[in-house]
Amino acid sequence: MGRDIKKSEVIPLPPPVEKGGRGDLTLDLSVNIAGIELKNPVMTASGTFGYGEEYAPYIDLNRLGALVVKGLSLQPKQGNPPPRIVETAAGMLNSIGLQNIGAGVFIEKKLPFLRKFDTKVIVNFFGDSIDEYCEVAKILDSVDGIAGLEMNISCPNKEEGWLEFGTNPDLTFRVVNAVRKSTRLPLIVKLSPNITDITIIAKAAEDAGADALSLINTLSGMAVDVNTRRPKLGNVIGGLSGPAIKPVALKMVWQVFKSVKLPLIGIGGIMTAEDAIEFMIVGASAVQVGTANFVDPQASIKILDGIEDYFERNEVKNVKDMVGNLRV
Amino acid sequence: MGRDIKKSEVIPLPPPVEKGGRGDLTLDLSVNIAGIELKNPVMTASGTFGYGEEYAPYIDLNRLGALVVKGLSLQPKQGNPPPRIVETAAGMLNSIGLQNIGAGVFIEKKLPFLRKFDTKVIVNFFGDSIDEYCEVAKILDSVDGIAGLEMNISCPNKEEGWLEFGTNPDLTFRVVNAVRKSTRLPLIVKLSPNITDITIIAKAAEDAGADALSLINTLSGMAVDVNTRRPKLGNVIGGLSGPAIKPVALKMVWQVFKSVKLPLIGIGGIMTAEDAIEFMIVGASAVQVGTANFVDPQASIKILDGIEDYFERNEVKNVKDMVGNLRV
Amino acid sequence: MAKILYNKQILPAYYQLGIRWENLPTIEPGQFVMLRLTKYIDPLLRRPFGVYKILGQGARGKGQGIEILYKVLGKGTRLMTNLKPDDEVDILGPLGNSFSAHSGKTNVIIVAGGIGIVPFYLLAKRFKKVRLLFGGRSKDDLPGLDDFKKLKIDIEVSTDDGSRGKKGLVTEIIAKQLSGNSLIYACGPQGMLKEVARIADKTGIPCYVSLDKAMACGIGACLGCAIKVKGQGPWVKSQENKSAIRNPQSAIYKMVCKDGPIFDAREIVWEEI
Amino acid sequence: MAKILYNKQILPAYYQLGIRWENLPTIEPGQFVMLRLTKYIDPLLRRPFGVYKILGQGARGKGQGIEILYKVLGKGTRLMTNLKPDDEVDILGPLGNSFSAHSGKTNVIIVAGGIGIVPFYLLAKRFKKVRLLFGGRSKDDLPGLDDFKKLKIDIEVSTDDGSRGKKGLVTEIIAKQLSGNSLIYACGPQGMLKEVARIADKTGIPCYVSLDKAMACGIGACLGCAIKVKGQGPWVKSQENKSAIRNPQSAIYKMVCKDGPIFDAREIVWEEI
Ligand SMILES: Cc1cc2nc3c(=O)[nH]c(=O)nc-3n(C[C@H](O)[C@H](O)[C@H](O)COP(=O)(O)OP(=O)(O)OC[C@H]3O[C@@H](n4cnc5c(N)ncnc54)[C@H](O)[C@@H]3O)c2cc1C
Ligand SMILES: Cc1cc2nc3c(=O)[nH]c(=O)nc-3n(C[C@H](O)[C@H](O)[C@H](O)COP(=O)(O)OP(=O)(O)OC[C@H]3O[C@@H](n4cnc5c(N)ncnc54)[C@H](O)[C@@H]3O)c2cc1C
Ligand SMILES: Cc1cc2nc3c(=O)[nH]c(=O)nc-3n(C[C@H](O)[C@H](O)[C@H](O)COP(=O)(O)O)c2cc1C
Ligand SMILES: Cc1cc2nc3c(=O)[nH]c(=O)nc-3n(C[C@H](O)[C@H](O)[C@H](O)COP(=O)(O)O)c2cc1C
Ligand code: FES
Ligand code: FES
Repeated sequence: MGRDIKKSEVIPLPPPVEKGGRGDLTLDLSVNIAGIELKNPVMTASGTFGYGEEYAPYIDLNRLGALVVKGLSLQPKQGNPPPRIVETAAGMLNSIGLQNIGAGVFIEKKLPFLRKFDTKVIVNFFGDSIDEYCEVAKILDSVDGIAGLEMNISCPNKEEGWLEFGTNPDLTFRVVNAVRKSTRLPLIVKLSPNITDITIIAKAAEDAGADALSLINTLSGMAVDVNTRRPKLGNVIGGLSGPAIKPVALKMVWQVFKSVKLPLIGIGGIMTAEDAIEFMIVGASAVQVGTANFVDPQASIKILDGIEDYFERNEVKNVKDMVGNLRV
Repeated sequence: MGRDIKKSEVIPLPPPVEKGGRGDLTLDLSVNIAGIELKNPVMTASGTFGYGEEYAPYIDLNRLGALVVKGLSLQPKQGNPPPRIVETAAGMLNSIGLQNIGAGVFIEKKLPFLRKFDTKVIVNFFGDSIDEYCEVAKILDSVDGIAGLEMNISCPNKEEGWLEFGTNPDLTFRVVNAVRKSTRLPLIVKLSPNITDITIIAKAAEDAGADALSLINTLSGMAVDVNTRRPKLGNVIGGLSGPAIKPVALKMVWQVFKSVKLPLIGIGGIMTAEDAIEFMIVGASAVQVGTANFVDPQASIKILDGIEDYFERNEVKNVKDMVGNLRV
Repeated sequence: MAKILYNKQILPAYYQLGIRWENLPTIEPGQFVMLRLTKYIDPLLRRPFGVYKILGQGARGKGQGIEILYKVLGKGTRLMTNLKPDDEVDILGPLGNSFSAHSGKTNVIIVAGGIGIVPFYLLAKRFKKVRLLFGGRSKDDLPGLDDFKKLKIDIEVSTDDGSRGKKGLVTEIIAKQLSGNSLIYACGPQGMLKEVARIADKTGIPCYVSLDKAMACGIGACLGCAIKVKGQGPWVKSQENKSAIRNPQSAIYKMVCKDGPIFDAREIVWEEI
Repeated sequence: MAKILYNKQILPAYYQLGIRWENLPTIEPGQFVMLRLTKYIDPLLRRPFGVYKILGQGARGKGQGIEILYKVLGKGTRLMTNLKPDDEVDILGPLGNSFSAHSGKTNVIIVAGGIGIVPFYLLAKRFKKVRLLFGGRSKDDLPGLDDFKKLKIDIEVSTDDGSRGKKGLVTEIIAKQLSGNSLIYACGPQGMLKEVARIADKTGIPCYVSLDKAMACGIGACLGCAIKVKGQGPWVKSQENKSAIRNPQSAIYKMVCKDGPIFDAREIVWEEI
């Protein structure tokens, strides 16, 4: 009896229309972040792009500046009970609960595929203790094909009463500092927006040796079904992402830009090239596209195309000239 | 020469269709908050409803549980340079800058009109020092027709390096405690969401003698015009309101509901009766409708009608039965 | 972008939407597509819909496309009712797995509740002999019934209010249809699926269900459409009854969009669906 | 809710939208309405539009309504292009003030740039004699020109590219039109308004401008549509030139939606517009 469910092959969408002549232009979109040489500033955000391979049938991964994989922990994690996602006004809540295959399986099963592409792979990771963070960092340090690490510090620390690492400057310093000593890879620290003053955490991460900062992670939120009176998420509380949060993200990037020297990666509600450019203007050297990937698998590529167009139209010579050039 | 610009009378929209028979129903939507007896839990939020009179041509103010007027200070305030508003995804940013006519002028020029209605008037106010808060509270304390006060503590304190009152529990305690001693009126403290842990501020306000809490005020945000590279707001940073922030607001109400005993007023992105009921389920005894008034001047009344329908349909006997009855 | 061919209201709450799709890929019964309904951001996410029919199948060239059969539920599906010929929608797909066949099982029974009929039009056409048990709340909740009648298969209809067919739940008419040679495919409301799964489990009859979970990506990337399935250890025949069991401790999450939408009913942890 | 009567593209970027409005209230020239364009939340806020024409004026009953003349700019106006007869929109209004008349000023000059023509159709009909100076980027930016021609008033047209009328900015043809008896009404891009205000100020000619600011409420409640106006002290004639001045220290904010959209040009702090 055929107990295994037969998988039908997923047939890809028609490939994107070839952009003629891009290669001929002198336009230089490259940017160096944290020592990672990106051919352009467009990345995909952790948790919204799987391990990369899920999107390979739909977009040309080679065009991305970098891709950031789903957050990894030391051991595989099951994640939270369903329902895990719910749409909200111009956004969505997710309570995936950091489900992932674990750093080891990633290296063995997913990385070989990603190595085939001419795109930087950045590995997002987390732990529930400083030790776990360091262990994961060490494991990832030793392998080929990883261009850099992105530390998700919006995670509760089991050693300190499940206080989130990223909401306390002291904890932030300690975990970043410890990880810094555990890896030679470029280290990006990803900041939480659920905080009174994000610049304090940004400075703590800078002091602790981060090479770059990415922001923002999701805003804490919830939703209720008025018919059942139950939370719409199995985990009650989840993370809000999508266009709804863009104004908050822009403001935080601008604040952090004014208070630290590190290069910044802007994240939050980026759907279009204009959105991405807004982030550059307030201080982001690169951007990550998250929820938009769900709405349109080719969003990141369209955003890249749009940035190229903007640069040409406005005769911007390189990314640096845009970063933080807000006219206030 | 006719130098004065002639005002054409604003002709009101047709009045809302009479809801037949509502009066006959035994449905009781009344709720007592902070000692204020409201005939129903629907209020309009400060800053989105002017001084009440602006909306009088469009809705029957008598139907509202309460109306909250634009935040008042001791002296009139000019507010921020334009542009002051910009639409964002499912929301808007405002940087009105607390423009208002001052407490004195309000009492003299606006309150007499509001006294004509059978609707509770709640006065939102603020100061840039503890003294100013107290002075305003005292002025408002002595007049007829004010049912309660709502303190906006999302304001910078000039005596402490312009730190916002509402982002520091110690400052919150001091300002609320001082105001508490300056007025016998019911005192609602309105909380800021731009904070790591809103429950700490909520508790500080409770300890300092607040009678109720309202939340949330706007989230800090910004927007950029990519063509001019200028901020879209004259003040660079503004406050985000509207449906976009509802998930954040719901989560904060739920958190606060679990940590203090005070009655709560839920605010943030309420556009429909369902939204309002979500807030009740997570712990709000009443709600305030803000940005929705702009989208539809009759939003608050439609929300009230919808709540009545929901109560009837679900055989809910009174508001209390709904408050905080989330099934987790 | 794909052009709308037609958008026809067939019942008060149900529409058939024809979409032109050039170079139509192979689509297996049970697969679905994700439709982006607007260029605006409300609603933000795509919505999943099964492929009900393939249009112009066989004849290459003109007329190629698919038909969606949808029920108006909320924001997205209400927006769909405005679509008119030559409007464009953005399709992602085909996505998901298909139904497993079982050689030797000759008594194929399809159990559908309301809009749960969708995956079965393409499936039914694959079988020489198949029996459809189709339930709905009322006669207005039996979308596509006429299409199935044209397939000249055995059909039994039930409605909760008795306005067509037997009065009662569709699950009440399953039992007497079953034989040792049966194989069940089911799609419909969760309550119905649970009951079908229970019956199949009790009688030891293989049963495949097509599940419905809110989705964001549709391609296994967001891990949003999780359902709990029993662990990966070998199946064991329970001693007490005929059901197959796995160690529930080793339960894991699978994704409806990628590992499904069709699952072996025994695999699912029904208590946590 | 009001029904759409027609939605006619008159130039590549301009449409005329007829809206049926039962029991049409009195609408003064220069007033506007706020349109809610969707039941969805994108775009969230209403959009302000001047009343271009009154339909079926005089004849009570059928055919009453207004005509909006709009330019396709962004999200909201793009959405408007999809409106078709019998669709419904939500109108709030009429809102704002109207134009002041000046007895004795017989040389009435209207200066309009592009879509800034809107408030002047109703206004022009109020005058026996009026001169329209109408500028646009090209001949495709002179919406409503034909309507004004039918009013048989004096019209001078200019375009930046010379594709119709004089080549150049409309502000370049104002000066020679002015006399001691002149009165200017202007609406158009900010740069144009500033220049018109400067000319009026220099020559001491009264000038009223209709301003455009992003709005949320449209009724003076949100304080969002602020513009800076000079203080409320008495006007003083400057000694050096003919301009009237007020103490700039006492500048305050007025609301375009409620105190305007029409302002005395001398009142405005043009540097901070
Ligand atoms: C693999 C798959 C195939 C599907 N095939 C079809 C199909 O062929 N025809 C069809 O009509 N529908 C199908 N659905 C269901 C369809 O996707 C939903 O009805 C649709 O997404 C609802 O969108 P909405 O915006 O109208 O409703 P929303 O506004 O999103 O929600 C309205 C109400 O429906 C509920 N709801 C939201 N999403 C779902 C969901 N996925 N399932 C059940 N209830 C939901 C909400 O909780 C809410 O109460 C399928 C779903 C899946 C997962
Ligand atoms: C009192 C008043 C009367 C008006 N009358 C008319 C009219 O009769 N016909 C007409 O076509 N337009 C009129 N406008 C302008 C009209 O309101 C805007 O063009 C419209 O709101 C733009 O909406 P959108 O969603 O298409 O553009 P958005 O997507 O909101 O914006 C698109 C672009 O336009 C800019 N923009 C946004 N709002 C405005 C604005 N208010 N003015 C100028 N630029 C803006 C944005 O910065 C952006 O660059 C009037 C405005 C006011 C204040
Ligand atoms: C479904 C989902 C899963 C996510 N998982 C992770 C994760 O594992 N690690 C992480 O650092 N961020 C995660 N994020 C946050 C995103 O990387 C991003 O910071 C956030 O979604 C804001 O960007 P957006 O608005 O463009 O989506 C996740 C977001 C979503 C929507
Ligand atoms: C234009 C505008 C002005 C506001 N002014 C005030 C104010 O003066 N005092 C105050 O406490 N809150 C003010 N608020 C915040 C609202 O009262 C409310 O807390 C917030 O908008 C969230 O609710 P909403 O999403 O329903 O708008 C203002 C909001 C807006 C949009
Ligand atoms: S919908 Fe994203 S994993 Fe299934
Ligand atoms: S738009 Fe609200 S005050 Fe003018």
